Amino acid sequence: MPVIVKEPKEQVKKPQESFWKRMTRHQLFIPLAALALLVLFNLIADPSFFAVSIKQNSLGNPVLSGNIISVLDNASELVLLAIGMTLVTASSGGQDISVGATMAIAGSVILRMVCGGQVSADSPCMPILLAVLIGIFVSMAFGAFNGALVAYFKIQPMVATLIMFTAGRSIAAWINNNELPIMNDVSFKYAGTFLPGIPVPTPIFITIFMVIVFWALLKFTNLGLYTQAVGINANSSHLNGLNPQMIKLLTYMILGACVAVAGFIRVSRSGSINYSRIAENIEMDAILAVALGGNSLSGGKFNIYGSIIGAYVIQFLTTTLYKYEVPSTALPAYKAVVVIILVVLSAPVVREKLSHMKRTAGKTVKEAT
Amino acid sequence: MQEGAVLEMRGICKYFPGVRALQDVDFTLREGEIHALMGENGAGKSTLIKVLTGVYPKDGGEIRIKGVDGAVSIHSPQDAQNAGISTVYQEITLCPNLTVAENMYIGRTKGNLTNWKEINKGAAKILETLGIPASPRQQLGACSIAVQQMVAIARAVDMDCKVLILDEPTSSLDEQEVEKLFGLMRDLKAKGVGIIFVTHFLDQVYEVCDRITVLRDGGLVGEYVIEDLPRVRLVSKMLGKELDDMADIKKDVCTAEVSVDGVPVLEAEGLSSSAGIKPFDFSIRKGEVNGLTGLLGSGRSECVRAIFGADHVTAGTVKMNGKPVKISKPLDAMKHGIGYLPEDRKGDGIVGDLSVRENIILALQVMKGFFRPFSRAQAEAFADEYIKLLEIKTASSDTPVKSLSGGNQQKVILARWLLTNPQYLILDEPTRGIDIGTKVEIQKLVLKLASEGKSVTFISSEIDEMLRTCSRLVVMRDRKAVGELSGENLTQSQIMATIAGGDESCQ
Amino acid sequence: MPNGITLDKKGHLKSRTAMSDTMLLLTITVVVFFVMYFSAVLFLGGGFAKTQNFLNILNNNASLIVLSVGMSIVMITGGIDISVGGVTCLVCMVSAVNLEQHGGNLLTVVLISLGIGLAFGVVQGFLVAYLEIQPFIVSLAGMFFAKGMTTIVSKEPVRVTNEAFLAVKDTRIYVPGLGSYNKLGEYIPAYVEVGVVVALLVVVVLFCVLRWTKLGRNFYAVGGNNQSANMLGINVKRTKFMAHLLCSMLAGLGGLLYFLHVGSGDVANAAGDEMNAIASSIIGGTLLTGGVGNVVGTLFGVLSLNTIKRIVSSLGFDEAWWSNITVAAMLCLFLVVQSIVLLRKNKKK
Amino acid sequence: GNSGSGAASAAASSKPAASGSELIKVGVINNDPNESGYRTANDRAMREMFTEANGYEATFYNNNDAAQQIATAQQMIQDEVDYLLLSPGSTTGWDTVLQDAKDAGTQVILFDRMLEADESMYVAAVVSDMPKEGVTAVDWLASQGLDEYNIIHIQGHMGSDAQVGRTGALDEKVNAEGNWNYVVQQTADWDEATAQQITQSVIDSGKSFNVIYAENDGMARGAVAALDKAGITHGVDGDVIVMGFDCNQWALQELLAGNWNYDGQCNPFQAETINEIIQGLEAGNAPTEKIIYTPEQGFDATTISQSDVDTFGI
Ligand SMILES: Nc1ncnc2c1ncn2[C@@H]1O[C@H](COP(=O)(O)OP(=O)(O)OP(=O)(O)O)[C@@H](O)[C@H]1O
Ligand SMILES: Nc1ncnc2c1ncn2[C@@H]1O[C@H](COP(=O)(O)OP(=O)(O)OP(=O)(O)O)[C@@H](O)[C@H]1O
Ligand SMILES: [Mg+2]
Ligand SMILES: [Mg+2]
Repeated sequence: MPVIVKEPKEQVKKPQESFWKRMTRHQLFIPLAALALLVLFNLIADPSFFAVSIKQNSLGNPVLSGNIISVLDNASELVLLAIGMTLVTASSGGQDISVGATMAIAGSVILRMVCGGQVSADSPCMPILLAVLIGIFVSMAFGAFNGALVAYFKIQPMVATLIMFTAGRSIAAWINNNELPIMNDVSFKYAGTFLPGIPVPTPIFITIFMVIVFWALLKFTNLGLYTQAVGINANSSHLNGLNPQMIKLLTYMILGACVAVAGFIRVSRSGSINYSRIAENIEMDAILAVALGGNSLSGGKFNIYGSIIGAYVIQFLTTTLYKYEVPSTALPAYKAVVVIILVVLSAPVVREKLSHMKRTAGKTVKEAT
Repeated sequence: MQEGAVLEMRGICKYFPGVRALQDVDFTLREGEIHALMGENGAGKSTLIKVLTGVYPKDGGEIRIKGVDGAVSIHSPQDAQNAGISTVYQEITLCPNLTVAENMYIGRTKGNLTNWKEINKGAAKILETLGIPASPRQQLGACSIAVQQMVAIARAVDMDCKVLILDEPTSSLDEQEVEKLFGLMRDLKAKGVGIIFVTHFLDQVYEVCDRITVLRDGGLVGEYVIEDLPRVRLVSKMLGKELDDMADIKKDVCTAEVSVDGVPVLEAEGLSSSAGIKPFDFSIRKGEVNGLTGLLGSGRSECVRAIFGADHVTAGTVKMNGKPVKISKPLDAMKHGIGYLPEDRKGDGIVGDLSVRENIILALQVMKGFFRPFSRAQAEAFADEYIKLLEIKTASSDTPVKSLSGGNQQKVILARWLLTNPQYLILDEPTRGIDIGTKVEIQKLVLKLASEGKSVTFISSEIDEMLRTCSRLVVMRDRKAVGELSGENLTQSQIMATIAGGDESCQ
Repeated sequence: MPNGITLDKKGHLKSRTAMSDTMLLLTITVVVFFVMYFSAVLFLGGGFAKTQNFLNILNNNASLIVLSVGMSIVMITGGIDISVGGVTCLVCMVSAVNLEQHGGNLLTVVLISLGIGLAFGVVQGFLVAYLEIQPFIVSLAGMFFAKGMTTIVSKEPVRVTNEAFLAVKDTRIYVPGLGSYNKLGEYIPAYVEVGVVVALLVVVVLFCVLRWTKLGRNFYAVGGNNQSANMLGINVKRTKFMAHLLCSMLAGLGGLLYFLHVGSGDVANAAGDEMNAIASSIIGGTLLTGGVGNVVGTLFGVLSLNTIKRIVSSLGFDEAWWSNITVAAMLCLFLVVQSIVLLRKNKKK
Repeated sequence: GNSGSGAASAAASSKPAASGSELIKVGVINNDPNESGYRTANDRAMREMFTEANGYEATFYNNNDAAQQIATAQQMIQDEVDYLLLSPGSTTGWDTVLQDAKDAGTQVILFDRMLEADESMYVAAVVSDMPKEGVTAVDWLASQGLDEYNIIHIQGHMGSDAQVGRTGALDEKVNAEGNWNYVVQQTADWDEATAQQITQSVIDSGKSFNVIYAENDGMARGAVAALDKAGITHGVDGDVIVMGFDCNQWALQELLAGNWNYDGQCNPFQAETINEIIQGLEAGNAPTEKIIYTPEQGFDATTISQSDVDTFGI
């Protein structure tokens, strides 16, 4: 059929860029560079930050201990939330600000079930796994509520989830019958601390497991393609046989599941819950993680690994600041400064300007010679 | 500056990542002329206009404007307005949440306060003179696309400008509206305004323009006085290939014989949808190309959307290959081998930020299922095949589809549906905003598909295009099928007569 | 705002112009507020029957009104600013420390408020408008920074004893004819605080700005579609910058009003007010997607939000979580109603 | 329905004291009972006291949010309660409310927490003596006779009554004694997880310490979780002394089991005293003292008994 004969190759200039330039343009460059900078800072300021020692915990288990282990351990909840948040952001172009509140609900459900409705219990009244599954189910139901508002009533995500943000901890109070339950059995704390005989904190394993699950989901299903397509152009997705509403709903439910697992880790750390305080402001950190990972908060294309690295950057920063005894209340101020620097550096406008400057600088050098 | 020129661009360059959109382009616009800017899809017409009006910063070259010494620097559309350039961009660029009147005046009034009475009065006057059926106080988003387009034009022509730019303003206007626009353009021309006019309709070019500048692949081909450049030469300039004769293409196209004796692939009875289409019957045979024609807004799109299940179907039955089927959502239709290329490319077609590759495989992937993604290699093979087949101009299959020019985006969507190998393909305005070379390509493709035993429904605003491809035409008026033409009835005048509907009372 | 309320007098126009989205949502809000308040007066009586009760809602929320109005403006341009609560808190703390420990006076306090607002506005506005960073992230960092700075300035609450300040703070502007008798039989005239007057003034001024000035109309245009606005010759960047600047300045002013109301700096001041401001704007008919909204609606949003809280506690739902759940339910109701109304309306055309 | 014209209510209140049949209208503004075991106990005691059976018509409102508390307090004043019982969520910002109460003839009694205002603005305050709690705890710690005190001090919400009182005593001692040092002094804002992170960070940095002074039970618990994780022994015979406040039942259990060393009581039962004050006022007797402290003590793991746990655990 060719009426028009010409080589399409000729007019398309394949960009020949240096390795360095391609690398700096990569989405993961900024979060990785931030992580590297934090590592470098600690190496110079006090290399003992990276010291890892093996100790015996109170149950007689050998356990690894050290700042770096704490970072990996404490980031777990945030990583899980960041993963879910990335999907929600991609599909709906907005964020779920109710994850902290939903964590309170999921944690309450799990703990309350395990405690059998008592304020304090010495042994689980129900298989822990079953309680976790129920927690996941409940949390997914709340996710579905958020998702339905977003998908079917077309309410902006932040506003839609403002509802659960406001009501979530109150619902948790209701679930707990206004009590603060405590689970004393050690086996309940395995997930938040250590499994007997294994020196690595269990949350790290859970995180790795969840990351693998999502890696597989993205690799072996079309979750990634569908959420991106829906997030970029819902109309067009609809005409290509997708059900945009369902997919949005699905991402909110997936986030719900992530939230429940995070909630489980959190309650399992101490065997107790204070639902008005648990995971306070974590939604903000989760959203930050997504943004630090180089993902657009207005949806569409995403890179889940960016968000994961973003989460570790945030926790690394927090742990570093704690080490230098920055007052915990002043922490946000430092965090804000670092965040702003990172997002400014990764802003497309700034990057363009910088590369432009480099180009003109290169030119003047050439002219000079 | 040249004698009599109002606008001069010299050596304009513009690069996008991996794309040379404009390279050393010169352009001169004289006082009181209508100057057509022609070129294939992706030739760089819109980019040139956006560079001129400060939407994009230019990477090289200079712009001069009459009355200003030296090169002017235009960094924003506002600068352009101040310099006396008023523009209607290719995509409608108004604010849907503001009123019609405000859309006409915002960003160009002097003073810091809005005098609502005055702008409503002013707008009402312009709307009336141009015969635009809208109220000044109406929210623009509530108007039809055509009205919005007219409002954009009204805004531009109302400005006291030296240069008026119209980038494909006629793509969603009907004939009368186009005529009205041309009248306006001639008036302005008489007043000494220079007009840049971009269109893919050759007839329109020869109807109103004085000069033509042709772009190809971001480079300047040349500037011609209209009399010196007959159609065939214009087309060959645009394509970059000397054509022996345009008639060849036509002949080529017409030789494809259409079989009309196959079994009905699809039969719809009493179909109606929530979009407001009245119950209609529709059928198409194997290997047939039929078309839907009618005036703008006559309901052609709604009709095919109902068949595809894109709108909520409220009544009717559908049979495919003689068996009743239920199509309530696009996926059902796709599973039954129906493909649908929507008319609103940007809104309904492309998935902008996804790559060309992902856009091409999207529909097939959805049909294949959630749990069975194509491997990367497979997807790349598909994409490369169709990029080559349809000659899609793209830096690579990884390029985001939104950075392709309009026509190439259309090809990507076409590729998407061809890849699903449908037995019945619905094309709603597949040639809108597409250059003539590609248009012919698409028409040929349609006929080729038909010859392979596929059925195609073709919708186009250009009647001769329909005549060339379709063996049967359904004429629609006021959201109703009012006639059907085939065989020797299939002539321009017959169609016009049916559309006009002499036998029925006025709408 | 009301773009299409008046019927067209011109005969040649075929149809009555439909109500604009902005006007429609405003109407819903106002009607709901009045229905709610009068039902409370009728069925709950007691305090609700007294004017002072209503004026107290204003007294307590003068600052929130100003914050919400600023929030609405940013939301109209399609952005968001969640730093306003933090800025308010920071302003209170810095002002209190200035008055108590550095011998400040009323003038320095005003300068501090506006200065902090200006600083936040310039930085956030620049980042959002000129570096094109998402407003959510920018203002999130702004909030973190403001809250963190507050504790750096002082971890402990600082109560103000400066007399000139207290004199202004305790000024009661009596509203003639609206008083009531207390249970000792004394006539207590109804009053508003200075902040209320300022807040209402702000609403009026900004109403006019949004309705009639170029800048105000540009806010709507940019929120409607910022690419289009650019091509219509509007300086989108400057408009966005101005919106954020205005919002932060209003947050600074809101901080001053908050400070005037409570008379102390405290880390817990204005906690959660960013969400209250967003909720008020939404209830007032501002859409987070931009282009639609109105400051008068926002005023009613604030009033509705606080009226419902009072009704809930008056009904005997005395646990904190009831108030949260009701607010959430009300928000939900409003959102769903708005969404249905708008979806319907857009489907019709 | 309690609407009524000004005159009518004036007549009603002209009676000197509410006798038998007439219920006393009280409005109770408290903090969120879900915050901690202490709060729950406090709220329960108030609700059990101010009942119709005891001659009260009470309206309750619980919320930590100061702005909400203030709004509701005003509402109650408008509803013409006789007594406003107030446990303020924040110490400042109450001036207007107190003035309104005075204008309306409503008497204000503070409980549990103080606020910053002139004494003339309220009739009485029934509160815990926080500085004394601190002193009791610090004295106990001093009596342990360690060679060196390396303390992780985890503070509550800065500026709260409890934090100021409990920090004050310790600060004084650390400043005065050469062998008392802070390894870290940080606020965890009453939050268990934050307390755990703070402690964890100290352990990870390899600093040595032998005392954890946490200003409530929850934070002590968080700190202990970090110790357990690193295998640092604590409690009786342990390497680290663990101190908490509030006497939650579960915390006292920890004491009994020897996992912790000390828990300072914070008495949540003020309802009884308030009742006495109100009855006195109704009878025309103003309380003799403005500030009334509830009795409190500290518990030592080596001496605590099961009956202590049952009696004093909340
Ligand atoms: N924002 C952009 N980013 C990257 N590439 C772009 C962008 N806009 C245009 N291009 C590229 O520049 C070239 C010229 O596009 P332009 O839109 O000017 O074509 P056109 O002549 O107007 O075509 P059409 O007739 O299809 O509208 C195309 O190859 C297109 O892919
Ligand atoms: N009688 C009518 N009353 C109200 N709206 C109408 C009417 N007819 C058409 N419209 C509207 O006009 C728009 C165009 O309709 P549609 O897309 O079906 O027309 P079409 O024949 O496909 O024309 P084209 O595709 O060329 O624009 C639609 O939004 C439709 O709702
Ligand atoms: Mg174009
Ligand atoms: Mg159509």
